[in-house]
Amino acid sequence: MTKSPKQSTQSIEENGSHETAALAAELLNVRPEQAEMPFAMVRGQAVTELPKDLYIPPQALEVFLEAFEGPLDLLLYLIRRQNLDILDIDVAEITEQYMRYVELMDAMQFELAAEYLLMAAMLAEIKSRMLLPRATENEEDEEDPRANLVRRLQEYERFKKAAEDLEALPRLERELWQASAAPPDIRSERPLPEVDMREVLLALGEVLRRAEMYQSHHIQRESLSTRERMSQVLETLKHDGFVPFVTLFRPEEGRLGVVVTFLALMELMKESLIELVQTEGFGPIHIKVKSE
Amino acid sequence: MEVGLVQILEGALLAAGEPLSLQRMAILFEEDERPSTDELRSAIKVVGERCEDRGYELVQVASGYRFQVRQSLSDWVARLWQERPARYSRALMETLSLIAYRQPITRGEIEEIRGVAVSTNIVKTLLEREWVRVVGHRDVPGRPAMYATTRQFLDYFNLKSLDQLPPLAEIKELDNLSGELGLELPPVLDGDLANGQDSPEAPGSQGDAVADETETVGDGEAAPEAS
Amino acid sequence: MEVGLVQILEGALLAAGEPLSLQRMAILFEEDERPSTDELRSAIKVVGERCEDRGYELVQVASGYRFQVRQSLSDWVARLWQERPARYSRALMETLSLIAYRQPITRGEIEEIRGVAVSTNIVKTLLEREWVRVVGHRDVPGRPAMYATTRQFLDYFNLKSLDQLPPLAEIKELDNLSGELGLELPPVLDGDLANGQDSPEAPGSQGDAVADETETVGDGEAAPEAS
Repeated sequence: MTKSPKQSTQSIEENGSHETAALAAELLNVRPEQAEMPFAMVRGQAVTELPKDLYIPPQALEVFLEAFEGPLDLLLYLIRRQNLDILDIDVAEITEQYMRYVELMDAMQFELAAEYLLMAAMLAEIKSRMLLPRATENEEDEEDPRANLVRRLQEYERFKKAAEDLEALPRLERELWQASAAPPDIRSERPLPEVDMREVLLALGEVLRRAEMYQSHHIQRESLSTRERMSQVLETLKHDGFVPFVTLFRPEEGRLGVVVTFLALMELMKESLIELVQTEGFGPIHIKVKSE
Repeated sequence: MEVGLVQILEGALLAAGEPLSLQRMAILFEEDERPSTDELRSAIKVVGERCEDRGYELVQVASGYRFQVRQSLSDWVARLWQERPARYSRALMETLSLIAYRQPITRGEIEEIRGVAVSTNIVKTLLEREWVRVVGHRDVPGRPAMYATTRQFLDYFNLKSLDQLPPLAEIKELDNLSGELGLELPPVLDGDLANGQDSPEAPGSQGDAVADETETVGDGEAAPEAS
Repeated sequence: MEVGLVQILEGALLAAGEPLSLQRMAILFEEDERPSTDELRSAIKVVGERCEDRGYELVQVASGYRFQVRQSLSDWVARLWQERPARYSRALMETLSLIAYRQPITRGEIEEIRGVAVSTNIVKTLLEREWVRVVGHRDVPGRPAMYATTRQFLDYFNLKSLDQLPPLAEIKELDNLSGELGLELPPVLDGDLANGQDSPEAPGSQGDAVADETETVGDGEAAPEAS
């Protein structure tokens, strides 16, 4: 119990009526683990002023509150307890009972959810409207003051029932289990991403735009074949160290090929990536990667 | 062992540890050896029939087919674990059933029907279990999230579709005032999902009916693909 | 179904998801119905024999018995978990395109043009994919590696030589078309996209071709179940 105020102790039997004892037992049944509680712990005067037939030990009351899902649930309980048809509620009677519960809870200083008070107000209003004589002329238009409440109660009750039905369905990890077995050994190979050249080009467009390099004649004019050839030359040099100049040219590529290779070599020299080496006049020219 | 379609499906269903749809079964095969949907269906039927007299059965749930330990064995099988299965509070189950029957529904709408606030924890638990998800936002002030149930929810409760939920109880009208009361339900309430089975609740036998609802494959007709 | 020892063990083994020892099998039963170890052993033997011609078998491992999907099915079963190919980041694509158009180029030079650092991972990925390689080192402090594209790069993109790549001028056009491609571009480009769609010079035929190709990339694989 969370609260431990001053208390006097009374047993249920001493103080309670039959109904109270029955109710308490019922409540205790809701939460069997509370059943060992021998005495009711009653707090101060407020309790002694409560109507006898509603006396509930506070612990039980707390259990009681937890046992209800809200004012609608409590109302349904009160109605069912009297075997009343939901369509035929005596609002005055139910209101009175409900109010007594609310007062009781209030007196116990339980934190009462605002919804309970709201419902109390609503009940009081319905009760007062029921007491008013109905203007016979207007009867067609006038709604039964209980109609809205009854609808809400029914609506709540059907979902309360639905929840019970759902709870009763067999479900995984309770009555049912997914069957599984160990998988065989699997060599997992993750497929490599697919790329479309357009994506590459779009990416390039984006970089260039960002770098504001569209104006650069340097890039625009440069032939890709020259760039490609530059890479090829570097690749060759990387493996072979000194390479005879002439071996870089392939006659089968024709004039254009020769020009491209030559331009590539010029560009590489300009970028100080290669060196041309000629040990004697008119001797063979060799090429090597600069200082490597 | 012969490696046939039936064996492959048996192996895959057990290895997967979750329901497999026909589509997912199909992509177990290279294109040139991929069975047709009809071939898959008839193989699945054989897989189901081969469970006769076994401790498990093939069932179809929302996201596909799965092998499942027979419910009649649950007394023994449950003893595999020390812990009792998770229990869910009434508040959670009520919230869940409101989402199931009234989806898409906002928290405010749930609170209106239940008459109490829905705790954030409940919503969090339901989302974490992947029983519900946010499917959009209601176009009203605050743009509250609308919740709906997921296929995992159906799988968990052994259902093929929302149609298989137990039917909702009827709303009775205030007898002596019927007709003139304006008892018609607000628009949100119109499309009850269980509407198709809007009949009054089946008395008594309902429990049995529910147990029958998950189709055991091989026993009956080839059920339509759920997807 | 008959509920016998064999069925109970089948169910328990499939539900457990881990190997079960004989002791653990024994405690599935109330004391007064608990089978002896010998009884368990012979039931287990039957359970194993019943796997003949099934997609799974009963195996004994250190900690007990378990069902296991047959190794001969691994080709099919593996496809259950075949990962969707990842997608390369925009940064990687930019890096790749700069290497293609500006080779040989160092990482520093790429960074200079892109205006942001190039992560080591990007370079590593490109090297591993064998789309780029190091063709030398620039003779500046730190001697940074120079990257160039490879033959595999050309092969993958179905090019005979880099010459077949469009000149930079056309890449600008591509940008304008990208709104129709469904390729996502950073928000900065929004204004340009609108322009591109308005502009009459966007060649329609090219746009269509591009759109088709893009679709293949996006929708390439039969998407497995979302789960």
